[in-house]
Amino acid sequence: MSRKISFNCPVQAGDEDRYRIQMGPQHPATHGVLRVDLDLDGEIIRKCNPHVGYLHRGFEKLAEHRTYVQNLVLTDRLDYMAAMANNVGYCEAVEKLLAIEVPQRSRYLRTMVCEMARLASHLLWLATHALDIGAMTVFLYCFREREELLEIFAELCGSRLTNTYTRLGGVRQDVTHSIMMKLEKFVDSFPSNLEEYETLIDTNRIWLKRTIDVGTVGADEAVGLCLTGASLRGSGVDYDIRKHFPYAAYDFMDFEVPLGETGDTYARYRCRIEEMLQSNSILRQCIERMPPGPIIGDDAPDLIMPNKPGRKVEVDVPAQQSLIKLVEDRETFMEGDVYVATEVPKGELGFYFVSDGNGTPYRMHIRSPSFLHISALKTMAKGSMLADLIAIIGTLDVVLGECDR
Amino acid sequence: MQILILLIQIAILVAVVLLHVAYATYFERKIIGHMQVRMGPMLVGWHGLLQPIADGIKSFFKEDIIPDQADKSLFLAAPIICLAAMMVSLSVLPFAKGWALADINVGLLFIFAMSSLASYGIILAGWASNSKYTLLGGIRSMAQVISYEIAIGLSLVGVMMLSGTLNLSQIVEAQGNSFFGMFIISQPVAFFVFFIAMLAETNRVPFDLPEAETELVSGYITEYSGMRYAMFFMAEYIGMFVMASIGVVCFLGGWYGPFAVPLFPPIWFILKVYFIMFLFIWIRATLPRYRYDQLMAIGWKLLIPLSLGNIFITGLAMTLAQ
Amino acid sequence: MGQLNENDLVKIKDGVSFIPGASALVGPLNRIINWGRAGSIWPVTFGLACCAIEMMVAGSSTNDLDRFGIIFRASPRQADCLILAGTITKKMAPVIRRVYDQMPEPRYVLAMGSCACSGGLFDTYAVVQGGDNFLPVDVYIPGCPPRPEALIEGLITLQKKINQEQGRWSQLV
Amino acid sequence: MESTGIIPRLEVSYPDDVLHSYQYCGQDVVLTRKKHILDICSFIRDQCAMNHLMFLCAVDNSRRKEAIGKNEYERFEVVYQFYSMTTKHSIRIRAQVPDDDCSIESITSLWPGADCLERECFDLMGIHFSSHPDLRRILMPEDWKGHPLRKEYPLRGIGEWAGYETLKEKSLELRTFDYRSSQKGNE
Repeated sequence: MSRKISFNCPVQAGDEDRYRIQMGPQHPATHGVLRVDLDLDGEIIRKCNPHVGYLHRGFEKLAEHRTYVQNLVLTDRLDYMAAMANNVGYCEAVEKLLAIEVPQRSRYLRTMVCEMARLASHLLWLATHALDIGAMTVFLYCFREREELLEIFAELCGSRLTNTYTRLGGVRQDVTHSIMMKLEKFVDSFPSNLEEYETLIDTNRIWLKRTIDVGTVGADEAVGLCLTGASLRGSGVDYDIRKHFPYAAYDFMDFEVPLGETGDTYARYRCRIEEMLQSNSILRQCIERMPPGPIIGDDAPDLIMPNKPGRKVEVDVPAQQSLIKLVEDRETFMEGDVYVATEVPKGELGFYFVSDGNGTPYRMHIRSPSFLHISALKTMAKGSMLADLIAIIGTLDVVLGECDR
Repeated sequence: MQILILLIQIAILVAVVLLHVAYATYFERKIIGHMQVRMGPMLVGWHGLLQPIADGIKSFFKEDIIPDQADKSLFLAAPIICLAAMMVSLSVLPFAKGWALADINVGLLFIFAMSSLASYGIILAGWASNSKYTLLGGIRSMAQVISYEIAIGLSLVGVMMLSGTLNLSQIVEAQGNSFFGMFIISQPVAFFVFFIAMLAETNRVPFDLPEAETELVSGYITEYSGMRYAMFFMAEYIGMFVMASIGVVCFLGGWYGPFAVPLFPPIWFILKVYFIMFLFIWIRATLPRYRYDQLMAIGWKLLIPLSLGNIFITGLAMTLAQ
Repeated sequence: MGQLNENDLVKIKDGVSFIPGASALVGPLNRIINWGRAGSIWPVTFGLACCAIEMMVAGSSTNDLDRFGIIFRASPRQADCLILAGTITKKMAPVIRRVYDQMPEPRYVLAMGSCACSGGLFDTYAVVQGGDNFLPVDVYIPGCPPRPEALIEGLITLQKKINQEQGRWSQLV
Repeated sequence: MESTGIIPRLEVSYPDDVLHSYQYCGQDVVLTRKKHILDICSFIRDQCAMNHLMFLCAVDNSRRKEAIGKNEYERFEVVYQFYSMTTKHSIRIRAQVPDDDCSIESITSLWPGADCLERECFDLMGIHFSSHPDLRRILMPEDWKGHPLRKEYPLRGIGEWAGYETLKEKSLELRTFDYRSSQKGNE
């Protein structure tokens, strides 16, 4: 049976000699459902137009119809490679809005899971980046390491990817001795494993040829493009939210922010590798300095919902949907707006809340790093070759769940 | 009668080579699996031994899609050209003394001709599919084959000079007679050039640009399904086999080994071929992929000057030796 | 598409049936083909959201889908099976359908995770409430996201389904 | 994020535009009119060394309790958050955009990265950014009707997107295409 194929790329006037190619949404190298429309001249990209939105699930709208506690599960599905970091980011923002105090132990626990999530995410990034460039064995080695972390997650909160570990005012569950033992074992063995990947990749001439001087972006340009995270630090800009707006227990941690110089794909790759080592050292500090105490604060909002003294349930039926709004009588629960950013593996993840005193956010805006990174692709890919585009997408470390929300 | 025997010989050769192709994929998956700390096929047959047969059966009974906008006749012809060209080049390979279907005097040239013809199949496939990815894959393949055919040819000139013939059996005999036993010892540079160009010629990692999965989906075979895809697959593996065989014949002493094997003389030949195949797979598991312009740069700026220099030095040495 | 029902066939003797009007015998050959198909399911490399990460983990060393003869193919033309790994949005649905349409018969669809099964927790304007709205789904795998083991179980279920098929032939041109 | 002294400077430089300023949770916020937003942004970038645009989003004020009945609030507002990597100060600008003239100047000339964010505001909230180079929908399909983040837009959407309708029709067509009907089609 013959079937019709069409490419949906109409030829416009003046474009007849351009070779138009549509990469994605189903393409092995677009990390999910990114679509990139390319104008090629031979193999050189003349124009690159990324299209996103193929995973737009309406997070921000959905959040307006749910309570602050209910919204926590949504954040897992943002950057599903590092769900823990998103949980922490969300909780930090809501706690600032509701002025909830977090006990010291749970701050340390949050730092710990954040860094574990960073390692898991960076390992996955290294795996897919290497696979995109063609080194398929690194892909599987990285997954081996990542699996250890995921199993620790599973033991900690019962889930591998979508953890929902944090709670407003603390975390859900304390660590057990066996988790700490496993983590310690991981922390001890990780640097030598990382070295193994580096020997596979970093000493490889082909890898260096494929990454050095590819997708170069200068410091000022990177700031203008609103790049954050390792993609920005690869260009030598010292901006890390863990240092600039310390949250959780990063105040008490001793770590460095690795910076690149050249701003090319290789510099970003080096930055992330160094970051993994720093994360490892933060994890070690967490294990050593973990303070005793409660894991959830006294003034944390209670999860047992209706009919508790001091709470009232208000049924509000707007025009087209019926939704029970749980209104909490908290003094600290005011009208206002707040923006809190955290450093997730991809970059700066910020939550902007507008509250009008209800139990649900009036407006929740998620500032996702991947969204801005993809928009930077347009500038970065121009003039490079088709194979470089793959390397650039890989090095920007985008995840479409976070980008499209 | 002679024709009948020849036909039987051809049938046996084709059957053996097809079986080899099937199991080469199995070995590749197994070896790469073990290099990547996993097992490879395990559950279809004992240790996955029936895996290639299951793949074959499945492919044979898949639907055969021909895109609407494709050039139908060329689309159908491309895999056949590819496979036929590769299969024909098998006929001149000497597996052991006297074990060649056609012991012709221009065997080496014949193989070059046929492997270039196979790349026609690839280009036609890329063009006839009328899809952008396949066209890019076809163009890449064309450029790659043209540049590396030169390097591979020049690298073998040294061998031709030393053996004084283009007949593959006689090249092996020349190595058997020579002092060092194998041309790899007297022609190491040529072997180096040949090996790299061989990887490029068979579209293997790190030169698998025509079918770079993360760039061009599947390159020139993106639009092929079912049996036609399997034919390209077979052609690729036969191509690997042929190239490895040339390497063995020209550099590694062909069927000669440390001692003669009485009942089944090609054993050394096959072992050597499989050693080169193992190198192919090892490289695939280790190296990333080159970029298109870098590939061209290696071909023109490194391999061709090297092999020209090699010819010069070989000629000089031969003149001095006389 | 070419799926036959049991009662469409005329049974000649035990294990051998006859398709009326198609001059084809369905017998032990059927079993061999089913064995071949079940033994080499090639899914298309196509991840939608979170579940795709678990799908990748299933293909990696710890679980190793290659043991079952399952390798991921980038081009839908060479694939047998579409794993809907993740949330299906309305913008994405036509694309998924097109990928499915490009796959050659026989083809199978696995809905992996609660989003692909039923829309999951995203009951919003942008999300399709389950992949079976526009695709014939063969196997549903619950979980958010399902563990890699669950995906493997789903694939084994698919193999069982394939082994029960009768005369699912590909259509000639 | 302590007080920075930028707000007084803004009030001096743009007395007509700054409506109101306050501090909440230690974050500085300024409400402005939309008219000179590009000048305000370039003032903030160049004079106050705020080089990093943290985020840009739009808010629909129509059901906001604090906004109802106050005439300095318009129907929409576009929120900008700026941060200075050198002085570590940040400021938030809330530019009010009325319902009847739903447009504001684009700041893509100052921050190229704002391109996507403004397209997102246009897509989800329907705010038109004048002088934006390429203002199209970004997250929703091109022919989507309505702006989902507006308060009157229901969670499950109005009607059905045309593309999805066609897809469903096509699937229904194919569902009838079984073994027998395909046999007929071949004859």
